[in-house]
Amino acid sequence: MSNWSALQNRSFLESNARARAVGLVDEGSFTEFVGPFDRRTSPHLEVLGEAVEFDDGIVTGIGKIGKTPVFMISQEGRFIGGAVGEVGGAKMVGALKAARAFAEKIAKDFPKAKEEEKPIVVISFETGGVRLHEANAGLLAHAEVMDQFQRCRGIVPVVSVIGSKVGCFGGMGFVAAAADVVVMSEFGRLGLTGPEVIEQEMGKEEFDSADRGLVFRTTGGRHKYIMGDCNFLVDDTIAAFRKQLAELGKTPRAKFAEFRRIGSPELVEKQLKRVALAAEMQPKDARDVWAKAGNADPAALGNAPLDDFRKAVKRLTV
Amino acid sequence: MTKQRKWDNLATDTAERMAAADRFIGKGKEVQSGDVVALLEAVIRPGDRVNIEGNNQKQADFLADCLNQVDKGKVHDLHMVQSCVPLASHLDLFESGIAKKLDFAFGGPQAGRVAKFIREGKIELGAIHTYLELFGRYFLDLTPKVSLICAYEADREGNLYTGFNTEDTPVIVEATKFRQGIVIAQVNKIVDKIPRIDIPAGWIDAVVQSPKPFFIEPLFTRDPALITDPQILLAMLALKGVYAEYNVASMNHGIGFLTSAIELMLPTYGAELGLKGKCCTHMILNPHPTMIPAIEEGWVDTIHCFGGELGMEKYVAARPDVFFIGPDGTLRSNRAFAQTAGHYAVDMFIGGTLQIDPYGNSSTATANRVAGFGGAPNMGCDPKGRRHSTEAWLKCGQELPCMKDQIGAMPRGKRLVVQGIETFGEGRAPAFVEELDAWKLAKNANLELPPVMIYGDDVTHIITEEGIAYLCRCGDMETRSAAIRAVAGYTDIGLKAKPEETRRLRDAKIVRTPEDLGVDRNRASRDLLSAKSMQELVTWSGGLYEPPARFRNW
Amino acid sequence: METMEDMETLLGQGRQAIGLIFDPDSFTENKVGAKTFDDPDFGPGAVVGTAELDGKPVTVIANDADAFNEKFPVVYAGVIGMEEAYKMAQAVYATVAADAAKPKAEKQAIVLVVDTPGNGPGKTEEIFGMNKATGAYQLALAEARIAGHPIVAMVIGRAISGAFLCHGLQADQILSLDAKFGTMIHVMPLTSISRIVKKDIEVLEKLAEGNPVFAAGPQFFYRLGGVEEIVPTIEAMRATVIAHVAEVRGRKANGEDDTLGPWGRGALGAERGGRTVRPEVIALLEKELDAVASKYLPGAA
Amino acid sequence: MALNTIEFECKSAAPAALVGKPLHFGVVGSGDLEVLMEPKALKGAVAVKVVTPVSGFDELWRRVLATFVENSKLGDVSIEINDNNATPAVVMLRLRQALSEAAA
Repeated sequence: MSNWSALQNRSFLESNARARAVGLVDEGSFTEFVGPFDRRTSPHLEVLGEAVEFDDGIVTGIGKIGKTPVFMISQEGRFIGGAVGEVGGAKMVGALKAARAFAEKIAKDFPKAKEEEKPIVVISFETGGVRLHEANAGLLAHAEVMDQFQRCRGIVPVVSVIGSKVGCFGGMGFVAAAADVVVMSEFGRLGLTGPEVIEQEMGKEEFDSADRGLVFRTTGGRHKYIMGDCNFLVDDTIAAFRKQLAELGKTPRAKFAEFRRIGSPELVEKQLKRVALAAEMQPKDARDVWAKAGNADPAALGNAPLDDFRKAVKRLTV
Repeated sequence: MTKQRKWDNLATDTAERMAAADRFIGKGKEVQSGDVVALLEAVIRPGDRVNIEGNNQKQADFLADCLNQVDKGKVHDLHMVQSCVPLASHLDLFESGIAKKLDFAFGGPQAGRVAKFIREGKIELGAIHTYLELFGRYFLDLTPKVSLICAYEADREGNLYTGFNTEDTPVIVEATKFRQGIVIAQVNKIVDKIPRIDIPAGWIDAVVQSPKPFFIEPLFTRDPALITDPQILLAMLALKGVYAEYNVASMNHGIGFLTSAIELMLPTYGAELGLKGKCCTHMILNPHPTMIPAIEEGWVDTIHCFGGELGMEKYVAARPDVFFIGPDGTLRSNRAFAQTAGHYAVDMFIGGTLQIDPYGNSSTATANRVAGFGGAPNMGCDPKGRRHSTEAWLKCGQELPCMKDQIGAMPRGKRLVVQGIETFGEGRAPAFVEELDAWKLAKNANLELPPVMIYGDDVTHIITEEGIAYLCRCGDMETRSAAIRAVAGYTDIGLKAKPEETRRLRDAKIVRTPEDLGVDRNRASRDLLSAKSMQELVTWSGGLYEPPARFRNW
Repeated sequence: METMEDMETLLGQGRQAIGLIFDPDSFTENKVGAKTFDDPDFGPGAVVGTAELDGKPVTVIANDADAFNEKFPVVYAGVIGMEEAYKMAQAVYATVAADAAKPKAEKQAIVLVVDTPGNGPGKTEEIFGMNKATGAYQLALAEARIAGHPIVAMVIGRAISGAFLCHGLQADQILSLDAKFGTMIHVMPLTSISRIVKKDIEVLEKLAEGNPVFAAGPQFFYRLGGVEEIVPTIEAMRATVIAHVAEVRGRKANGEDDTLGPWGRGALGAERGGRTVRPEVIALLEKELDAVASKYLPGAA
Repeated sequence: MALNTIEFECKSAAPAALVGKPLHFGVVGSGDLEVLMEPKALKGAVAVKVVTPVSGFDELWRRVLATFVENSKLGDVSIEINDNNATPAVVMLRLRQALSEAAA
């Protein structure tokens, strides 16, 4: 069995950023950009005497799923929590910009290209946002990524993939939400403020960050699926994520706007209805919202095996 | 005419105290939670020996808090005799002078304060014991006058249900009540009918429903997601070089990640080695969630537990062929009996440690924390009173080259006591050291002896990533130290190993490397774990295991 | 009345700053293009409306540090909560909609008056997705910027981390009052960074002299290209904003969009010697893609 | 405060060119490392470069690498390691895993 085949049934959660990048696309199709052999380590970490990584914690490259070119950005949570600095940020920005140019080239040079031959961008998030050792550069990079997201609209779809240990928080939390599609596993978490900070702000009685059940109910894949903040909730294997991406690769590009949760005045109006619901409900727990969505026994739903959850769950329609 | 001697002073004293407390005790021995402080002031006298129940898991925390609120003019200089002092309130008693002297077994999270208080004279230390040793002294010279215990439920008459987490309650109550002492119980709930009677009402003097359920910690839950590749390598070595080598049927597992890895690798690597049905059939351990896959695969015949484990209630109840289950259908744990089995009946103890010295003495002590012993030394030793024979015990004894120097040609077995440890721990601290930190601790905390968890003469095997040192095959101290050096890797001790000496030890099978044992290091990856996450444990259990919230990641 | 000369800081004074920057008494709150914001309790931490700047209408988006959002109690002192962020996004979209038919050169400018310490850090916010709200506002600003609306951010007080990302960093150009007026631009104060990265503050301060990537303050962002210009006095603010709106409009007319916005700040960072690795990495990535791109084009084997 | 760089060479008694093409393995997590191995004509020797935030363990690195090179009979390779406080056990494990990747 080749490395690639072995990767397919691996837990996405347990895999590292490179294994995810390689395993999500077809066997042998992945070409890495600014990879370890380019030795683009962070000069800022070096100055501070912090351990460096040859890829600065972000794997970028291109691969294929079937006929679909896939620009891949995969963050490594085990390296400084996946935090984004100057080099890693530049890799994200560069990959998004290159994907856009590539898509424009295909539109221009291959007017008859089939939908599935047009590229997509996949970003596997595993980060708490800005890397504090180079906080200012990291922050500025976040803004650049967001700018690239908007520039990619209608040219190349961007898919957020979240199934990692660290989850996706801080500035990258709104970046991920701004993508066209969000695919999660139940182990993925998406949000803005990490649980410890919420506890600090609101007190342990209101939010106990050690209560991981609560933490996952608030930002985990199951909750985000109910809220519609994640479009697809898949099993925790690389193959399952890959299958979802393959389907997206074949999806007409014009359809991607329908997956979005933000990015137009109409979507803002829709979200504001939710905000009004939040104000009205003042939920003590995400389970209140699950119940509001029509799920009679939220606790049992949270405990149910994922397949049963997907079959039984009612998603919020407000 | 001789003067009539009085033979019931203890009972008279107790009766006087209970008379003073009478107004607080209602029907069914019930006391209102607001009256508990006054009750304690009525029944406890300065200098009394007092026990607050609490072990690794359930804690009489409300009663401990109440004891801290008594009038120090009335109650002071108590002699605390109890298994553990893991709560801040246990130590606060010494801070305020309510308590003076301490005899205990385990310090837990308060280990740092215990050391400090001893040094500052706030604690007059009796001794640090093992559980069985301390329980023994409850019936000898350390019998509590007043015991503050905890249970899940009481009925209207005062019968107690201690259920899943029975733990130390029977031994404390038996010692106290049958010396005419006073037993006060905190319960989570007073109900009409309890599932079964664990402690009869006649042995209880007062019952209070605590405002909050007692504190209980899931101490024996190890998240499989945190098991590392080096731990898996050690587990492979253990399974191949010890479990398979000796066909170890009965054992106790420590609570570390190494033994969790072993448990999770029974259905994979263990099965591959053909150990099912031969090894791990009888075990003395708490309901470790990481045992679920092996239990489900039919490895285990019997498990008896010291205590329970949060979240395992339903699973354990659903496996009555394996666990000790009451007529009501729930587990009954019992620390005294499990420790007895762990001391006399099992073939092997295996667990992790923090430091090992050149003689094989093994210690988890650090320089400024009096953590105590708990139960490990009872199991991590060769029980001299053991008389029954098993394959593993006999084989280990037969390997001992020095046995004949002590008892001639008489055959005798030996408990396998296995210590698994990576040569360097956190922050690259060496695990093999010239002198254990236990010596520094003895000095810092004015202890009579360095607190050694397992003495070198009891350790039979040391496993590191470099291989296994079969200390039971060493005839003298020089060979033992050489074998230890040979597996001590790149620590200063390990660097003293001489290649030719190590070669000789390997030839004699006193030291065996992974290669010698046929253990493929490249397979040491998490792929060998039958469950890699908490959720997979839940799946293995058919949804019966309900992990505490802090262990959930979905 | 307090005069400008007396003022040592504009921190927490978003509304006063509006009066200082725009034409006197020209600000109409709660009206942008055809959109009106009629509910006074909706997103009170966000001030939106239309003012005139040197006689021309501009959309104004600012923070109100005195407002408290009763529905979402984490919103006070200028925090941008869910309602605030969506309200700001609505103001941007209303500006875009109003000028949809107009040529690029006539698109109405948007001026962000920035004084915000953060995004709403609450449980309800996480349950309902605070990240979407700030994300929505950023996408709106980026859309408006790309459509041709000149966007200038004027930092008058706090521009902190995620809140600055959402309210400021999507602008074409960013101006900041000098640090002597108490302006703060950072992800975290250096004391917190020192604690988290476990380095002595003195060491970090010393390092910051040579490398602006982690230290707090507008001057460091200036060196990284994150701030176009430091405004030396409060009086100079109005003229500087006017000048930059004009400059941005001019660059857009000349097709120099690449010198503006987050991407333009990247180039500026390299020019000022603050972020020199970034362009190298991007160029290397493009070069490596070029070498293999043909393999991934339609019809390639 | 800057990072510590340790460079040295070691040589097996019977070196073989086991690494045919460049390989990368590992992640610089806490207590972990990544390694690059690239074939390089060094007359059978192995060139090692370790970059680590931890100082004072130069001799340990030399010993661990020398043992690895001797046991694996690795030769004519340049090894570069980014370390974040890995223990010798982890170092050895990762190096072996990297090499087995080369063989795969």
